[in-house]
Amino acid sequence: MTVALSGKEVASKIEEKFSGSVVESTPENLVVKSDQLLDVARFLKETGGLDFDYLNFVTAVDYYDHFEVAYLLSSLEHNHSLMVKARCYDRENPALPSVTGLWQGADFQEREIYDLFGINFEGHPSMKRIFLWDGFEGHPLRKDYI
Amino acid sequence: MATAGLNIYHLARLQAVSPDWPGGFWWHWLFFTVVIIGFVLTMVMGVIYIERRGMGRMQSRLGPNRTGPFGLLQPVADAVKVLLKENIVPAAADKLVHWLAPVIAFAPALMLFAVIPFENGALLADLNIGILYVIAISSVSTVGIFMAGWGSSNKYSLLGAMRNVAAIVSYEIPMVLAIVGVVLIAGSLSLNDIVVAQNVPFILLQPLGFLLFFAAGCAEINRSPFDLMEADSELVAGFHTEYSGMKFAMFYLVEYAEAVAISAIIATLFLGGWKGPILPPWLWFVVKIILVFFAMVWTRTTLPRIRIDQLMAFAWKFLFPMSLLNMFITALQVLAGWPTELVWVMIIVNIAVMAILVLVWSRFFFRLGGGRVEI
Amino acid sequence: MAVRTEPFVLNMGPVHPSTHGVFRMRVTLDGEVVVDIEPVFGYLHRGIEKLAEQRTYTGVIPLTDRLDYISSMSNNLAYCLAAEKLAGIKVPERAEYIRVIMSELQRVAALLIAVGAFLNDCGAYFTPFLYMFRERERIVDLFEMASGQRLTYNYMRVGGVSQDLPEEFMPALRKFMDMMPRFMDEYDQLLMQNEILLARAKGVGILSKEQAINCSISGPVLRASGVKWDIRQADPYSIYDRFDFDIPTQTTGDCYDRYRQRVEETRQSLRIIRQAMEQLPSGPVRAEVPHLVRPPVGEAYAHIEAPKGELGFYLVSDNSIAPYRCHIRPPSLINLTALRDMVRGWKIADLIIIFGSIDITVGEIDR
Amino acid sequence: MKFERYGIGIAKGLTVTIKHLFRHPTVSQYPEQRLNISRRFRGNELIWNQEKCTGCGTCAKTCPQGAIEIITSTDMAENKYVVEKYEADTGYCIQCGLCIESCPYEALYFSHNFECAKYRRGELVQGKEEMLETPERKVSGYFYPDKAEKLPKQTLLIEKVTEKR
Amino acid sequence: MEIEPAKKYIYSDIELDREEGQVIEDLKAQSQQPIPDPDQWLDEELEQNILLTSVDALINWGRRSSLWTAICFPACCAFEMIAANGPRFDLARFGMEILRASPRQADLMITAGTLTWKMAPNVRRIYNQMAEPKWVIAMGACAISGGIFASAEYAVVPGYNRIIPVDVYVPGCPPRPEALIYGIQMLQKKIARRKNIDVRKILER
Repeated sequence: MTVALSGKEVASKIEEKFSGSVVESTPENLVVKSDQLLDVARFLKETGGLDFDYLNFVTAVDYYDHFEVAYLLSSLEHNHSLMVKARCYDRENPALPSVTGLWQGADFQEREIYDLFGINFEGHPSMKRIFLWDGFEGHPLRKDYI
Repeated sequence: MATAGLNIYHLARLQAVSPDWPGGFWWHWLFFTVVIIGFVLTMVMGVIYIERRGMGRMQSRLGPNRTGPFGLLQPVADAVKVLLKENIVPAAADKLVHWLAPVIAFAPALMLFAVIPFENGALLADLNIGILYVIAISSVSTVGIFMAGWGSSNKYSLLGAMRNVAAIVSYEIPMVLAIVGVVLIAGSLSLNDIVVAQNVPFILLQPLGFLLFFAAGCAEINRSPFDLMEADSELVAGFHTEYSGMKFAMFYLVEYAEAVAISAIIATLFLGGWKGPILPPWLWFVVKIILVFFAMVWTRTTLPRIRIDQLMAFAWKFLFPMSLLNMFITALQVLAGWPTELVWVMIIVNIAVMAILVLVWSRFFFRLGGGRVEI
Repeated sequence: MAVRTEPFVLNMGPVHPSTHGVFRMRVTLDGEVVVDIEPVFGYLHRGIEKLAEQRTYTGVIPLTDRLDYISSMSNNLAYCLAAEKLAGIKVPERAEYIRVIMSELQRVAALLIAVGAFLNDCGAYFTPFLYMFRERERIVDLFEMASGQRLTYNYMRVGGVSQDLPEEFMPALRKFMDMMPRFMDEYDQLLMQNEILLARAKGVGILSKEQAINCSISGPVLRASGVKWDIRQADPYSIYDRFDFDIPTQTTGDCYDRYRQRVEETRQSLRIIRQAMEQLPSGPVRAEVPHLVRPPVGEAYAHIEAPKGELGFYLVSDNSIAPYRCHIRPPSLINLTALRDMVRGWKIADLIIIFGSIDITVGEIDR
Repeated sequence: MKFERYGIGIAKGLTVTIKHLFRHPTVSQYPEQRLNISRRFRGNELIWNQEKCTGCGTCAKTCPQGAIEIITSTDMAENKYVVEKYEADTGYCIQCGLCIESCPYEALYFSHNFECAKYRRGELVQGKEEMLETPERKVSGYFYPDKAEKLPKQTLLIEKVTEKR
Repeated sequence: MEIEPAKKYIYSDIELDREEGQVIEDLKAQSQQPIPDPDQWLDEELEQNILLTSVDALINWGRRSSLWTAICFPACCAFEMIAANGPRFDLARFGMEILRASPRQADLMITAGTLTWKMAPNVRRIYNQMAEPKWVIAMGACAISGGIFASAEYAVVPGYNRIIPVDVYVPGCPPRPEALIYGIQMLQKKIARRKNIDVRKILER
């Protein structure tokens, strides 16, 4: 059975290294400051005992005032998982660092989020629309689309 | 046109069918031209039907059975439909080449039948270099196919045509060398003489030669597993992607006419041509053609397709040395004096030689695959 | 002599016989050698995630049918698990068993299609595909008997399944289970050891273990690369912890291994079905669920081992009758991440079979 | 020495295909030989029971598509709804069956018919009269086990013996 | 063969993407109204039956008994289409098992699946590439009206008849293989009544 790690425990570990990077932590997930996302992600992937080597999925949720991008990380070795979230409050030009350098599996999913939500992932090798065509106006999965 | 002169010389010299044949050379020529065209067209329709029904049954389906009795008129319906379809020439195509290609591809397929005997002496031209003629003519249709690929200005067509040219150039050589064994035993290049010489079908005396020729022949006419030029899971429809209507019908016809031609040649060279008991000779010939064609359908239904570089490697690293060895061994046998009374011993010896050669060669020298790109 | 060559771009798809639907690749070729590919998606983007936000929780189930349309039952299951997790619904025992039987039958059917399509891509002119399709047809008969449709079953509901199995279902299933291993043996005989297939598929398109994990590959493709990771055992959902089955793995991670992997997984699925058939209890098949489900505010992620890999539904609820957000983790899309690294340097014919061995469904990629 | 790589694999495959040549094909020749389809088959038309229907409109509300259009008026004298217009667009319906499951008065069924192809798009819209049960338009047993029992048993491919000719 | 680093070959396609996007937008703007069904022949039925010549009968027989299908299988219905081709229902009985991968050689387009706006120009192109005479069968709810996805207006075309004229509509989601065969037989009936040689015109001359 995959153990869902408590966000609070992992948050304390992260706080030791990068203080102030965790915005909020609940037993289910932890929310990370968007500018330190990449550092935390690298920490989570490379720290012994955590070893989050597998990125299950990346997705975004539109909460009108902010976008919440959720990363579900797993470790195939220890069989545990953790949901990490990052928020971005800018609605015009939302941006987050890309994690493709750490988990290549995020490649298409980040493009998908860019296409459907308009969140720009900085550092992604080819950030362009994936499902809809070039020249399409708007981002359909935003709650205010149509 | 040296060959043409040769043709006429031989035609004039030889008496066809029987000594009391009415009329002279021109009657003979006209009669057989008509016969060949009729024969090829009927056979093509027949083999299309056989392929579709046989393949259907092998795939646990039925195949066409609604059009006419038992679906026998299916090829006719196809022909009626295809011939009346709109003829599209792509705007970017090289018009002249695009027009000429089907004709150039189609002519050699008919010409091949000029030297194939339907009965003892019943053939358009009993050339004394019949086999060479077959080999030479059969590769001409490549030109047509390459023209089609080039003239369509379509990348898939071009890739298909390039593959076809590469395949034909490589497979001519093992094909010729595989025949040499037959020629050595029969002592003649004329197809009629070869048939006459076959007291025992040469498939038994030349099992390795038969396998090599069958493989090379399949590759030459692009039947599976060597159907790379129109590999529909890779290249859409290969060289005739851009063809429609009557011109496509020509290519469709060429595909099957060549298959019939190669089947006829295999039947002539290895299966004893028109020879056989009870039935009339021409019927035996047809039956044998259909048998060989059925083997082609059978392999097409079963086998996956090989890759282009493996196709080349197979020709140069397997078929070519094997056919050289086959030629060498046969030459030794002939040189040592062919023991006509011990035919059955020779058959067993030759089959053993084939098994050993294939095993040893594929064990120690060449094996396909292993995750590498040949070349 | 060095021949100077120039790469050219071949546009493969969206309508191409072996792109399994409307997938498109811009392939840069040097002669016949693939130097680069760029997959282009979106030719079947139907906005399922958007539509799910406008439907009730029950109304989303027909949408999930059309995600990966050759394994509709698995999609139904994944969605229902997520919705039940979100709403805290307990599913009756019999329904759980029926779900397991259905999703494993569906796995057999989908893997058969995957194998058949792969062999078809290798160039075996439709024969293995049609044989596999005939076997799938036998399974589809069973599904049709239970649900009334042949492809989009819409059989599972939040809190169980829509109707109980008809009485003639179990005898038919038993007969199928008796016959299936024989067919499987025959198909192994057909092409498993075929020299041409070995030459084509062995050692082609190798995906290393590390890269498979890094690219978030899941399902048979991951296991063919030697990673023993199956959600049915790693994170048992439904009642999978009650069954005894193995997780086959391969070593190399080439096309042939992926093919073998699928065949072996089919056999394991049959094993699970046999156990579930014996243990099937009687009782209700649907929990008491209100007509319009209103889960509390929150989020839930449920994932299952679908035939193609990890299929997950991430549902966010705002206590209304429709999901606030419904994200689908599509195994087909994510499994394609490694495609570019796998095909570079191979021939165009290999591109086809490597792509075929990943086994995608465009409905799931584009959603 | 293993002979697996020397033609044995090809020979095995060839035997499988030649065996199939002599087996009975699994085809059912549709227009003449009809399969008995599933008793629960969700046909391409809806069948509506005018007597049972109260005009509550649950079907139209449940339909994830909005393919059912129902207009009712109130009959004050008898204190019930009168269905004025009841239309289903079969070209839009996806046969999910949610309307049938949700009908509280058991007034809506699937038909057991699938031969509904039309030459015109407009003909696909089912009016009120075309939704009534007739001998040609049989009721499917989807969600109604008592109706299912009246239908013939489903033909299964698994019953069809393919081994012998 | 050695492959040089990836960067060297990356194909610059931003312009191509824009161009394709423009094509899609143009088509979307053009096709807001459905193309009317090509069904005049239904009304002229009687007249045509009298004037059908034997040549016409032969041509129509050929055409209707060898309908080769073009490959255009975007989505779910493709599987019922393959099932119809497969060992249980076997469209090959009608001489239809040849799936021409090249649209140039096909007569019939069975539109099995949802059409999206991104796909629409390609389908239009395939239809244009098919040689005359050609027919279209709209298979399934998505092909007829957009079906379950019709409300995702931003991406889905509500029915193929926005893009190409449709001859026969086969409802269902997806239709059973038998239903598809029924639709094909309806199309065959339609072809059988087609007039290829206009006798009246010849007589007038």
